[in-house]
Amino acid sequence: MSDLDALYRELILDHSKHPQHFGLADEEGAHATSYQKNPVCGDEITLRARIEDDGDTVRDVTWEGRGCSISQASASMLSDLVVGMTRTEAVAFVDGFREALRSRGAIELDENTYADAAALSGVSKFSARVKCAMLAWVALEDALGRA
Amino acid sequence: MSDLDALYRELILDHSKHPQHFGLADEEGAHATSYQKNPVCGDEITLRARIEDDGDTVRDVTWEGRGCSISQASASMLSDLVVGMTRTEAVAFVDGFREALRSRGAIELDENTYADAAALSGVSKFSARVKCAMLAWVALEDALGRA
Amino acid sequence: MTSSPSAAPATLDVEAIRADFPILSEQVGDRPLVYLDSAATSQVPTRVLDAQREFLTHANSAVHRGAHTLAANATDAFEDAREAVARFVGVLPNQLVWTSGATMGLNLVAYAIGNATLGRGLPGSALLALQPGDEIITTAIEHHANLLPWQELAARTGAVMRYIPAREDGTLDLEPSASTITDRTRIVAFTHVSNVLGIVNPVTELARLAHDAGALAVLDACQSVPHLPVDFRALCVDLAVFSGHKMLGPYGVGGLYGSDEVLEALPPFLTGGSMISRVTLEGAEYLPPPQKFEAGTQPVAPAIGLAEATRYLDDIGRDRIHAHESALAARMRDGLREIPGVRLLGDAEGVERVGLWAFDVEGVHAHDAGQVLDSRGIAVRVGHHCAAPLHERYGLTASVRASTAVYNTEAEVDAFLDAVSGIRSYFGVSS
Amino acid sequence: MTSSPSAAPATLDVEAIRADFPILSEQVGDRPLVYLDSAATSQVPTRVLDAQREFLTHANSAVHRGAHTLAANATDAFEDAREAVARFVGVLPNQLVWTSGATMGLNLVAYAIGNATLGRGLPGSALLALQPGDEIITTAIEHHANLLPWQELAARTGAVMRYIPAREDGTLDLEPSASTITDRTRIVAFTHVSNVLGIVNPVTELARLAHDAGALAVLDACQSVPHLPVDFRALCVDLAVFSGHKMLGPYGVGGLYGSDEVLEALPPFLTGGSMISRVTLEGAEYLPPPQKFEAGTQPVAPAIGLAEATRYLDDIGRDRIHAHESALAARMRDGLREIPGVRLLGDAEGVERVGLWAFDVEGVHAHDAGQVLDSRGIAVRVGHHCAAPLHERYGLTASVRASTAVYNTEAEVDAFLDAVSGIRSYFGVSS
Ligand SMILES: Cc1ncc(COP(=O)(O)O)c(C=O)c1O
Ligand SMILES: Cc1ncc(COP(=O)(O)O)c(C=O)c1O
Ligand code: FES
Ligand code: FES
Repeated sequence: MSDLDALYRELILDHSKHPQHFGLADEEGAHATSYQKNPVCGDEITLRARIEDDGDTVRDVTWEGRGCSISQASASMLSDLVVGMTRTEAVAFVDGFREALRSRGAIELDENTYADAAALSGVSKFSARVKCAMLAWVALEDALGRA
Repeated sequence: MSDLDALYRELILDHSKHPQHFGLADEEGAHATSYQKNPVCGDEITLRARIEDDGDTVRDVTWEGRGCSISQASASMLSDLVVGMTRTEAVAFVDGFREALRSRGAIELDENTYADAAALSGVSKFSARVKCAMLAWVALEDALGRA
Repeated sequence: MTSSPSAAPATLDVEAIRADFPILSEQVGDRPLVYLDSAATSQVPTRVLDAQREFLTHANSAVHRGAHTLAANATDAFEDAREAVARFVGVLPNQLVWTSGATMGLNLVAYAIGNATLGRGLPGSALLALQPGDEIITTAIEHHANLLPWQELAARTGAVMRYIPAREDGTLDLEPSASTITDRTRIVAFTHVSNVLGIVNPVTELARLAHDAGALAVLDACQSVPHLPVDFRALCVDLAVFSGHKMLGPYGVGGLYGSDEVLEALPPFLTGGSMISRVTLEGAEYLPPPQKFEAGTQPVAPAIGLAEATRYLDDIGRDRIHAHESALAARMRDGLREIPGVRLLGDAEGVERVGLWAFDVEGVHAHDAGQVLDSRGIAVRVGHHCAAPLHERYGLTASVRASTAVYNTEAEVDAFLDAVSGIRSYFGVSS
Repeated sequence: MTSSPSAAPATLDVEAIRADFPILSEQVGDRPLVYLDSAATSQVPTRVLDAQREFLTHANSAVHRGAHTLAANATDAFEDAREAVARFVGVLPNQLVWTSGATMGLNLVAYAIGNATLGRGLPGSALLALQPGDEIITTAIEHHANLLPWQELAARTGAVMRYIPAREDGTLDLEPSASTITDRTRIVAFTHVSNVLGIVNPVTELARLAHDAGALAVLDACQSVPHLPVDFRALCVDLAVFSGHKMLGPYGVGGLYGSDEVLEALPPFLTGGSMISRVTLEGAEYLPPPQKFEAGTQPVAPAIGLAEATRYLDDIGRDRIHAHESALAARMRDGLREIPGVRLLGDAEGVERVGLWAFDVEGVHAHDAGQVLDSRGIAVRVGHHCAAPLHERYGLTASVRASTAVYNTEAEVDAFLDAVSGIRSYFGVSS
């Protein structure tokens, strides 16, 4: 597999072409919206996290924005995966992702935990693209802190 | 003769220890005073040129100021030499001096014309000191233009 | 046609030139590097590195104010460099102020005018002071370096910004309109060549419009000086800036040209050592230009390197460089036009240009496109290239830009075109 | 005494160190060069030249905003350099702003505060705005770079300058007095080590006085960072500047340290590319520090060279360098005190100092004295060393200054002393 293909795994191209949970849900119940911008390229995301009535479980994550295929795929994958997690689980999920992405290729994301998002492991070798993959995750972290 | 001795000729040290025409003469008749500063070192000179009643002959040149031995000797020599010259002669005298001093050692000042001041020829090889030797001459040029 | 010296210049020996740039032999992964990002920063020939090293290992010492031999030699080398660089852009040595780069040069001018507005400087400086409602004009195609300093100056002084619009084809629209130059206009700042469009703008015409309105003409010559013969005095601008690192020279040095009159009237910007004739605890008197604007230790070795870069460019010949780069650009345009989904920015006909092209690949984000080129060893720039408003005008946030220099070859252009033609299919975008 | 690592450091192998500086083998006329002008600009070890060349011939490319491999490598090298230099002065990487030198750093701070005063910046910036009558304090011993930017800021804002006086022995007089720090004081700017006196000032005490009054403490660390272990956070200053070319590094690069809080509150100074997150024709949003202050192309290769210089200094050991230079300075003082007619400036007892001495030779102008030394191959500085008010305080317009660095030897100091002892007789001044 070429370096390029290791970056743009099939799954990433799929998600970027068919982004999941695109379009913000209504501002119903406990929720928060985060706007994040990638300073490197100027791309941006608006992400909304809604919390179940128990005050702890992620009900759903929706988003809008524009950016490269990595950022779009990453947002799509993330919003698929965090539904049903507790706040604590979601925060740990983001932390683990950040650690791997910043590892310059040293840490692979575990497929059992990260499912589709594990395909983003390859990004960590492309330091200029790490921010692309992180954009939605930073937005989720910010939204959870305020929801 | 060492380079240093070529710079500090005996005549220069003599003039700098016993500067001629030091102390400004009264502002009598046609005259003008020029204040000049050497930006490299901050040293300064105030030079006064007085013109005879014919409106053309240099009556006398007096000066005050502080500076290195080159600048003091140069002012002393100059004020000795220009007395009695016409304006045109004095300007040509200054021009010739400037040309030699800026020649980086290529032009020697003629002893018949420049007398004691010919000892300043050696300064032209020391580009950092050319401004020292020129200080009084620039002041005279300026004063003559306004006297 | 006889082959007089003014006829079409002979072609370059690009292979010989490439040997002067060791970095061009680098590999990216298993591909040879194809460097098409010279508009961002150009590569440095060995001669320029050697000139600096020679200075630093034989003559280095603080310039001016030094009486020792080393200092005198260093001062001579430094002032010789000023003379060489000044000559290269058609100006006198004391009309050339060293800066750390073009951004700094433009900020210098904007802040110095701000200082005049606050009553600083000499009596003549008041002529440059801005009144609330005075207008500063720039264009819709500027690099942020020729936009933000003016926006900030306007915000600090109550002046108003106006913009000369650009046509779809990237040329400036100079038709008189309320939004362009009027008698409220005090400054007209514009680029010689946009770093996105590559089109050579009508400088003398803009300068004339500025002068007719009694305004200063300020030129951003970052993208012209490296590629064209440029003579600031012949262009009739009052002030002009350029950067060393874009013209085969070192980082950390650039130039600001100013006419005698304007440099005389401008108050100082940076203050500190070596720009004063007298300092007390009460205040200071400033030296004449260019020293007035050169506070503190200057980039001595970089200036000497930049002078060597100008000699290198002149040895090759600027007409020949321009012809070489123009030929590469024409080949690029012909190729890019044929690739489905590629949209060139500023594809005006019948204009003079430098050797760069920015483009959009429909359906593919510029960063993704750039990544594909990078995987083929081709270094291009992606993003807004510090010209966000220009991209917005085209409905884009980013584009891909390939830019050439004297060391690029036709084969590199072909490799680039081949790689671009594969971008959309890689991402499964149908043509 | 056991020889623990914290005990008195072993002496240096100066000959081995000298081999790293090719320029030290130069001749001046028929004499070997004795370079005693490092406080003006220091010489550069081969390693620093090599590090820049290595970068320029293998990885050079514009940093940040580049997606291609070369740009990513260059960005990594550049940010690694920031980390190394930040560590060297005891701060975090994002507390270190690249500048073109100390003069630029001090102007940055003064202009940014001026911008806050004019209502620019973020809401928090208003805290830094000056009111007419607010006081800016500096000292009577400053370099013009730490004097003129404040005088200009005062003139632009209506603030008032006050000066902490110096005693005859060169130490600062901190006795409370109307002329020193009061509750109108907003800024206290002072030098760590004067470039004329060589005395290490009581930084933490001055910073505490500033902070007690609610003022910012701004440190000019130009002459300390090259010679002492320095930790800006431990010194409790809010802002600090230094220059690369005085610490065995390249021209064209320097650093500004700022605490997180202060860098956050300061409005930008230079504006242009790479410091914004959003730009439209209406205005811009700025990136967080340090990028907020780094408009335009940064001195990439010089920064990499500077990082290598810090590694070189650390490899020798800063304690050992300080001990070596202090020993040379003590030898100089002992010798100079014995020469009739020589008056040392700032000959305070019992203070920590760096390895430099400025002095007056009674009856001989400093430039004439320097010329005699030059004829013996000895490069010293003559003049007011950009500290005219300090010279005025001593009734002088100029002095001779000899300054050492890690590469100077005892034999050089002795040659210098021998030459100084001949100055007065050369000019026929009786002792
Ligand atoms: C104490 C001090 N401050 C500031 C400066 C100015 O540094 P630079 O010229 O590198 O900007 C110097 C250098 O001469 C200095 O010695
Ligand atoms: C047209 C133009 N103006 C200004 C600049 C700023 O130059 P520098 O970053 O060297 O200050 C650039 C460089 O990107 C440019 O292309
Ligand atoms: S390039 Fe903008 S988010 Fe990836
Ligand atoms: S050194 Fe000042 S006039 Fe000579």
